[in-house]
Amino acid sequence: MGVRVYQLQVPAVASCLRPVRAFLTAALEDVLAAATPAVVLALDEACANVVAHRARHLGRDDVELRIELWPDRVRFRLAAFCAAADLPAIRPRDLAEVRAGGLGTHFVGQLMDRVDYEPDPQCPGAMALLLEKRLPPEGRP
Amino acid sequence: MGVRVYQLQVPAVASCLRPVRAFLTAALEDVLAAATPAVVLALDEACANVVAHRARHLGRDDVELRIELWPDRVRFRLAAFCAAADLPAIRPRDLAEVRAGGLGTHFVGQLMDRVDYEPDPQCPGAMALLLEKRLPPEGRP
Amino acid sequence: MSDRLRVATERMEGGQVVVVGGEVDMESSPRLLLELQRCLAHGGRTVVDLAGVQYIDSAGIAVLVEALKVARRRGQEFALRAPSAQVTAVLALAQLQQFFRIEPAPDGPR
Amino acid sequence: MSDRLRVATERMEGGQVVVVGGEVDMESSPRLLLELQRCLAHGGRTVVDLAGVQYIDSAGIAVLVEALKVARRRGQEFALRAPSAQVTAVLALAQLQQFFRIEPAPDGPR
Ligand SMILES: Nc1ncnc2c1ncn2[C@@H]1O[C@H](COP(=O)(O)OP(=O)(O)O)[C@@H](O)[C@H]1O
Ligand SMILES: Nc1ncnc2c1ncn2[C@@H]1O[C@H](COP(=O)(O)OP(=O)(O)O)[C@@H](O)[C@H]1O
Repeated sequence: MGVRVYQLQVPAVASCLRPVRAFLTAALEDVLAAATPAVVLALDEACANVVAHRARHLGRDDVELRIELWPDRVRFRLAAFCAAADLPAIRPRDLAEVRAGGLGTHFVGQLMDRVDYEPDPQCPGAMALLLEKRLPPEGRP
Repeated sequence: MGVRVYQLQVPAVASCLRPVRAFLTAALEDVLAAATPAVVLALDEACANVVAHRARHLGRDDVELRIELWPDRVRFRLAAFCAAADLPAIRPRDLAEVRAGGLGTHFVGQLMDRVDYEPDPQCPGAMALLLEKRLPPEGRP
Repeated sequence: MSDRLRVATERMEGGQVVVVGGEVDMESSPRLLLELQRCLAHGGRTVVDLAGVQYIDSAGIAVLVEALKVARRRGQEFALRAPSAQVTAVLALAQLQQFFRIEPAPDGPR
Repeated sequence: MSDRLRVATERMEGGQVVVVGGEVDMESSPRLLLELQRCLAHGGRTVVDLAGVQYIDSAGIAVLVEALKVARRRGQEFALRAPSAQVTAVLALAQLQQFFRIEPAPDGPR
């Protein structure tokens, strides 16, 4: 079996998170099985970060998500996730401190098997976010 | 308010219809209100026709859907919906005859306010399908 | 979380009831067709309970039409039971209600 | 069809119960925050019933943390009641369970 590719582009506004979650759940639950809610949460957090924090000077007003279904993993790529200059600021917060906010990055790191950034050739000055989740044995085709 | 654009690309296989419906329902129910199920059914039928019938020589293996949310309507565009040569064959069946099959095109025509085809510049020899639904007054922003 | 097709067949006096739930679309409808064909081959009366169907499209309707035709050919009774609002709307859109025998939900607890 | 946020506040002896259902995310969580602030301003004990929450993300958790801080500052009691499995898992992921008072569902019919 080859790689299956899905792509989603939605306006970068909070109301688009719900349709993205609905799509991801229906598209991936057959292969992700019990890991589906964790992956949907991680992607929701990553998309929410684009909506809330992405630098305006990048000139993007959409969330662009590519999903690749490989035989042993699902790979996600969020285009133009953040400005390269903002990368150092993207860190999980200190969990010892109880405060509102700063949890999203922590969730993504905990829930996914790979979190990486790479320059986005389509958007100068921007980094794409790469996420991966290995498939549980029962989800593999 | 300007136009909101959503885009979806999924492999042209039957298992992709469910995630597409889930996305459309969550993305459009605020504006389509009670008309949501009708529009979701029409789009499901149109996507199913791509999966079942699109000519292989067009060389496409995905369903590409663009959704534009205008102040008074939703516009849908299915890229490379069919070969130009197949257009004459796409007709609703005679409902007087009770037979399985041939209903999809009838549903699309009944449920949408506009059904049109236009040459698809991205795919030589192919036609894109254009569908529109006017928003009910209560859904307008 | 999932709204996939559910199909369960129960015996009743003189035939079988196929209880359908979830979504019947191009992907799932072949499974419903197989089950209906199995019931029809078994003989007797076949009732398709559609109360739990949240979504049906033309592929699902085509399966019901196909089963109806097999039943007619074999001289067997075939009926739809308690179609959900969505199923009723789609049957009406297809102008097919009059071809099916449509029964209400049975009284009392099931 | 919709899994949107539902928020309903009920009075109880000595305070209020905010019954939350559906999805609490970046879009809907500001509405929950407003309601919790309203309850806290009203005084007494505030209980947030989370049994019907199908989905919460970090924005929703942030609202609960924010409300907890307001309650502490004002010396008011604040508790979560019967969090759903998804809420429990997300609180654990945030390592925040120990900061909240978490109550079981009340006995008997509600
Ligand atoms: N796409 C982004 N672009 C720029 N900065 C970001 C982006 N995503 C996250 N950040 C930075 O990382 C911090 C932590 O993000 P997060 O863990 O999601 O918590 P929160 O969004 O609640 O602050 C943010 O406050 C922001 O400074
Ligand atoms: N995308 C398409 N490409 C080529 N032919 C098509 C396409 N969509 C529909 N058709 C033609 O139109 C006919 C009617 O389609 P439809 O009403 O959906 O019923 P069915 O799919 O059950 O045949 C199809 O049988 C097919 O011949």
